[in-house]
Amino acid sequence: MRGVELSAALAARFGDKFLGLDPFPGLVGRVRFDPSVARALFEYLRDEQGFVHLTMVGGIDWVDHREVFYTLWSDRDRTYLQLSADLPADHPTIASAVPVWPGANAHEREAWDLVGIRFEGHPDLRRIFMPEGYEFHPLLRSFPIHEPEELEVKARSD
Amino acid sequence: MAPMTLFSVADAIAAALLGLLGRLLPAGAAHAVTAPDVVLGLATVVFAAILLAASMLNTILLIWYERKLLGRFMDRRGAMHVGFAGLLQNFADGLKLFRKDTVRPREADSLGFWASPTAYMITSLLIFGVLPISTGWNDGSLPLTLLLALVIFSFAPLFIFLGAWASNNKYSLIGGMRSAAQMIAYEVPILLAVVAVVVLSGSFDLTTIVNEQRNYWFWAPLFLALIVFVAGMLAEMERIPFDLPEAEAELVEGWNTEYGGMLFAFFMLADYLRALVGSILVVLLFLGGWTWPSYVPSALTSFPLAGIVWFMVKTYLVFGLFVWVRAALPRVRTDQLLRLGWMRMVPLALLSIVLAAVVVAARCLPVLGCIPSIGG
Amino acid sequence: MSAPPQTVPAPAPAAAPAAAGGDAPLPVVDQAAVPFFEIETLRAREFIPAAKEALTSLLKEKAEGNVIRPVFNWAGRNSLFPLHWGLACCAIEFAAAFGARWDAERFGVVPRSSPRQCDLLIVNGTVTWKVAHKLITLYEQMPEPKWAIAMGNCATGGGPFRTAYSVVPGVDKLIPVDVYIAGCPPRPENMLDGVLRLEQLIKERRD
Amino acid sequence: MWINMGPQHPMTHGLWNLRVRVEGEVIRDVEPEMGFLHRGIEKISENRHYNEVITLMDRCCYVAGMSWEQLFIQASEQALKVTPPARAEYLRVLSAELQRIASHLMWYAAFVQDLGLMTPFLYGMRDRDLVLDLFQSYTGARMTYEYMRVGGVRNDAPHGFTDQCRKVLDWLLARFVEYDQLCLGSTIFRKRCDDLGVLKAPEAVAYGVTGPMLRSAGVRRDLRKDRPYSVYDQVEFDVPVTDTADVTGRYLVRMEEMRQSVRICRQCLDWLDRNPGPVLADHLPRWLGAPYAPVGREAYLLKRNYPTGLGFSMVEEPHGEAGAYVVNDGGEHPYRVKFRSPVLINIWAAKRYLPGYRIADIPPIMGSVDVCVGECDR
Repeated sequence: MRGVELSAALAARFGDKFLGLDPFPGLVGRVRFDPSVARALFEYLRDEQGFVHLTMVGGIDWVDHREVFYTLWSDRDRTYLQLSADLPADHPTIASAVPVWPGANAHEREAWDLVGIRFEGHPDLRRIFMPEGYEFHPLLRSFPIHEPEELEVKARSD
Repeated sequence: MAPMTLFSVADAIAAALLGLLGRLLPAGAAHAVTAPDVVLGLATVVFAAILLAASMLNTILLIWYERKLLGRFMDRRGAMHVGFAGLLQNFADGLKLFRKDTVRPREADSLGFWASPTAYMITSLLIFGVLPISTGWNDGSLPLTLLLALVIFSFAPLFIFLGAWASNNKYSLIGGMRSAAQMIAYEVPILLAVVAVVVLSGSFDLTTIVNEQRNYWFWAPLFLALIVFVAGMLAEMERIPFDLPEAEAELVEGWNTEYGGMLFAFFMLADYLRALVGSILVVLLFLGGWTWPSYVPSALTSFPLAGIVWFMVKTYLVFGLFVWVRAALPRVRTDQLLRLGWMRMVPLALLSIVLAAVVVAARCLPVLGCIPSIGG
Repeated sequence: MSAPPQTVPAPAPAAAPAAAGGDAPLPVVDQAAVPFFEIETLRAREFIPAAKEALTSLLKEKAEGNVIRPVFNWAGRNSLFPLHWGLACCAIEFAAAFGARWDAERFGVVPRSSPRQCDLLIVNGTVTWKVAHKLITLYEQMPEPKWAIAMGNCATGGGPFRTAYSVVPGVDKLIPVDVYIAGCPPRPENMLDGVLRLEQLIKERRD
Repeated sequence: MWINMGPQHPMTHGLWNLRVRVEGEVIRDVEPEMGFLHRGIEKISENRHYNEVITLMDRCCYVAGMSWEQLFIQASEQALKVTPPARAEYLRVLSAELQRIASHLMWYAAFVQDLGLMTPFLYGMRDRDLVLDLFQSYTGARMTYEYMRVGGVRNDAPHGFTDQCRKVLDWLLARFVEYDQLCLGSTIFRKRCDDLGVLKAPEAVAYGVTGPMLRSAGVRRDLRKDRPYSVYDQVEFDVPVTDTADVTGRYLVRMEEMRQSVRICRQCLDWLDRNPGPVLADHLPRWLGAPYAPVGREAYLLKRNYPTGLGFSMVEEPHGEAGAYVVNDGGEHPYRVKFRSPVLINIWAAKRYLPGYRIADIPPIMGSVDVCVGECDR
């Protein structure tokens, strides 16, 4: 019910930058949007739809492209909404949500650290978990996982 | 008969030792060895050795006592397996710390780093020279023992701050600053509370103060002063409601963060020496020292060394109170501590001086003389 | 030197010019040939080193082996202060071992927060590469003699996280470890058993 | 002056570093530094079977293992389209609530230790051990249970468990009174904790703070009520709220939550006594319980009939709201697992609630946040 309303409102507001609202059990739905309207969409959802709380931000590496997803909570409706945007793999950049939800700071640093998604306008986009100067984004599919002995054997044979 | 004092015991031991030595030597040498000056010198050394041994032994026993008591408060058992009931645990700790490497951080100031624990230890030990433990412990030839004890007691913040500064560690520095501020703030109420005792007893000599308590102990008329004194002593000893300088939660180990090995053992021992001094002072000033209430049957008071035994029982009970407080109370904050010291403790202490004066005046007026006068 | 000197020997004639120059060499005394009881015949400058040597040899042979070493060994093994440092899951069981039910203080094990006052580093959890150099620093800040216990599978060999990119597979790659405790996490009594085994190790040490 | 509090510091209760800029003793700025316990759980999960990830969940948050198992299992069941039987749901809720009590007792022990209270620390640990004994009686482990499975739980509670559990709960209720006497009854405690670490409701919501920290600011938000998962809609309980937004408020909220958890546990125990039944779903995808993925033609066949989907689950964990997002692309391993850690966000808001207080206030404030670095760094 809520999903239909929201879908109509988003379509009216953002036109073809709003790519659709998929059903998702237990949630309002899963909004797919074009990353170019990210900032405007965040502000609209917070101010006019009551999604005051950013629950999580994460990234998925689908090899050919990367997906960034947000989960929002509305105190008014007592429900969650998921946002999802596809970013090109060679230039995964999207506007930061920190000006809208200050709590996004740590989430976005984590997404940058692990999946390598760059958030523009983030006040302090550094690595959060891995040490400074680490070269890789470990949650990419191209980052292999090894038994430590394999690595040792490999190092010895090199 | 002159009362037997600790120094006269030491004197006798020294004379006996030298006499023994004199018998082994040729006559001329024996005469030189048993000269009064030499005997006096050796007696001083023996006196110091006895004091040192007694105070250290008591301190180590005190630490054991605290650990067992704390364990019981916390529903556990404390040290158990080293020696009988863990009695040797603290000896093991001490020996281990003695053997351990003592590391001085590269950037630390050498002189301050080494000197401060040593000086802290020495000044803490020095106090025991003037504390009477029983009748005739010292013979009253030193009239200002109370003042002397408190003066030496208040040297500590200097050395703590020196050590903290020399450690070149931020936690140490903050701990040292807290320690200095806290000790200076609580010197004043302690001294004022002591003034109340002095007003009531009319003497700065600890032996006289205890003797004045033969008929009634001072805690009853000077209850306010007792509270101020105990709170102040807790702050001076840096025990738990006021242990901000070594607050484990925020400053890792406080001002002794960088100290390890023997220097740390010095700090630890000196802390407990000061705790012992604090308990002893409470007993001496307010709880009648080695005297006992009149209703105690004489069988309990007439055995040899009864004074010392009673005194130690009281001291350990007072220290048990400190341990209880440690087990039950959280730590206060610096500003709260200082505000408590200056705004609450000082007025209370002043009030207790007034009370003491009223009691003295009442004693002078036979009409109001509900409190039995001293000495008939 | 053919015979033990009964008196101070006169300077050799060859040394006379040097003595005139104010740099007289000391007469050479073959100390091995001097009986101990003739010590007063030596000059005072030689008395002190001779006495020192005699005393130290006495102490080394008799007292150190039979008294000093066992006593300090007893003290060292009975008061192991571990570093108060929680890494991961095992830290919770580490804390539980100091709780009322297990009460590690019975054995004299008291955690201290400053590494300067510790003898024992209990690595209670997963060590990541990010924290590795801090762990080494802490270990080096502890004064000798010191020991280390790898508590739990993570510290022993990486545990369930050994395939992860950020985890050190075994803390013995960073610091020398004396006792390994298995378990994920080890129970508190397991940890205490590890500490007691370390005590046994110290007792059997010969150095 | 910048001070590093951590990674080895008694205040941190784990591996993290709080950089503090102080003037005198007053805090001007803070900078949390995380990642010292980053174990790559999300990456390892991508290379494991669903049931094998549960092992990691226990270690992910080592003081609230059951809650995190429930979190991942719910998301996985949604992704894999599996429904557990009712008895399993009740056992899960019972486990999660017992875990909440154990976790809050652990918090209590750590928090009072930060304040310098030595005795209640040991009392908290002692009573926590009783709850862990209960866990041990039906899972076999004290902390790392590996109890829940996709489609139910591993085994039923043993005979006589419910009676023993009721006894422990009665004992705990009596102990909570003593805890309150030791803390709230102490003037020093009130003086130190009142108006400390204040984080008002609008800021708390903006920063994404959840759990007891948010409820102490007067926001009545509890996922167990607002968005009832599992069988929380069938049990009665209240959501404790205070509006002081300070350390005392968080203390009060957590103590009351423990009492409410006891209430929930009792209802679950009554239900379990009345309704015997299976604890694992009948129709499970065949390889879910298998230690190795099937190979060859069988794998291909299974894969063909295997559902793909997304799973999303939020759980009111003892520390706050934990979330899991599981992407199932039809393989035997999850394609991507993403967790939301409440503690990371609660710590991150320290920039708002720490400055202005003193160094001595850091331990009680951070203690009232209830830090568990395992789930924070994952």
